[in-house]
Amino acid sequence: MTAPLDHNDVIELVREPIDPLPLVRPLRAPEDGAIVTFDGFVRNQSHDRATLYLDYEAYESMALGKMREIAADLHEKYPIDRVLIVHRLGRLEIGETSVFIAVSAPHRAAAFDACRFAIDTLKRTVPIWKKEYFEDGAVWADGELPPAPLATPRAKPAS
Amino acid sequence: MTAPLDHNDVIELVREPIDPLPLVRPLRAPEDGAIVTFDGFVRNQSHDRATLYLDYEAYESMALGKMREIAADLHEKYPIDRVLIVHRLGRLEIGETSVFIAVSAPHRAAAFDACRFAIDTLKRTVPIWKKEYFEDGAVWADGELPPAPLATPRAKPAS
Amino acid sequence: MPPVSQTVRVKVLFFGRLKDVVRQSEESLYLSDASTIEQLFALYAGRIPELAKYRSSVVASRNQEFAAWDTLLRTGDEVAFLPPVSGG
Amino acid sequence: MPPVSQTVRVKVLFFGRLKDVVRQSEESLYLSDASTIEQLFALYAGRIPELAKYRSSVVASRNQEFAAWDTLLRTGDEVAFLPPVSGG
Repeated sequence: MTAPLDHNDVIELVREPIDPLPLVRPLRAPEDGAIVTFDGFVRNQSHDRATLYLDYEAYESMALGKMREIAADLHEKYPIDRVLIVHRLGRLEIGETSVFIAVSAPHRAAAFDACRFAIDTLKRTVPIWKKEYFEDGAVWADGELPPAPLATPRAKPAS
Repeated sequence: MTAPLDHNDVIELVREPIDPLPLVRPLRAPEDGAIVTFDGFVRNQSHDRATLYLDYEAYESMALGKMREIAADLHEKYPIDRVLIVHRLGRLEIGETSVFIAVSAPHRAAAFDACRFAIDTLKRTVPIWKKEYFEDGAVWADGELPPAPLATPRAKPAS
Repeated sequence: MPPVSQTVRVKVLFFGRLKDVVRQSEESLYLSDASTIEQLFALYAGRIPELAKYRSSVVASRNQEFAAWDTLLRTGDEVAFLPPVSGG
Repeated sequence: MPPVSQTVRVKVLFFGRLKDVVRQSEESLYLSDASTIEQLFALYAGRIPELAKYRSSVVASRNQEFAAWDTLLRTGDEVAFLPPVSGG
């Protein structure tokens, strides 16, 4: 089930370079006072090996659903205004943005907490994978195993 | 004593509108993977009264010194790359940025922690004041009294 | 052993390193009526023995939601096997 | 009482609501040799009684550093009286 997108949030998977400025501008409402952004981009090394480039792939329909769920969670947990989560797929060069998150809010604490919760949760639960390309080969990056239900709920025996 | 500015940090007081994009771009080094930004801007109300505009003033020499100290502290406390702190002075309209902070780092946790420490510390310790203008008058905003030494250090009596 | 009853049609997806191991990303197939996600995975592990060693580092989804291994599959389900995620 | 010995020249700054109360933002003046920041503030509070009620919500700085009220002033010092700050 996909969480509905309301609050004018923007949740996207893109294949072109991410340009943050036009994305962030619409988050700014007159009743807001703070925007916190997180820009995650490609580092030139991983575990002390020089990275050439990265390639991101996603289970796109599920990734979008999980990103929308994160946005919906943020609105439940924090007094915020709008959420923007954009993740890029495909080949990314050093320094290019892979994920950009922005949260607007009347006050800064909620904007910080929500932005951080968003990226932490995205990294644990959104089905996106990156392959790291080095001089001497490529590896799928170590990642985190998302939490999944251990067993389907069953009717309890009557007591 | 003013903390020295190294690490290519940018610490500024300005009187013109703050344009974040050209400020943030130089923070991005090949060994970095994260930039967190905080944009604080003028809300349309304060304590349920409609704000018309704000006017910021500073004890400029001391404010710059304290902002540089914050940047120096960040480098001591967190594994970060560069720090940008820009505060605007003078008259600001609703929605205009009063303070913009950005921190780049190899990893996101340090960038988040440092950015938040920067704005929290700025609000407590940097000598800047804002006057809020309403339909029916103007008031100096409530603020925080910076921590100051309680007494000058004195030589202890020989024991 | 009776033939598979072929009453449940599912779409199966593999991602990341699992896709490399299975050498395909997507397949539709028919399963016996009471198949679980666990049994579906075992079916592939029977074909591709290397897959079995990933079992403990895989989560499954059904219709774009994380799902328990004992989930019973129904016709039209989309099942995906997901290695540890590394977005961001 | 002997006249002020006028050996210590300081610059005094007021900001925010204190500037409104004192009706000036900056002044240079001469103090007796052993004056503290506390005594300097008291001098202004003697001139402008309203200022006294702000004493508990003021911090002082000397040469752009926060300073204790018992700090002895030296010639050339720049002293500022700062109400609660509200930048950001």
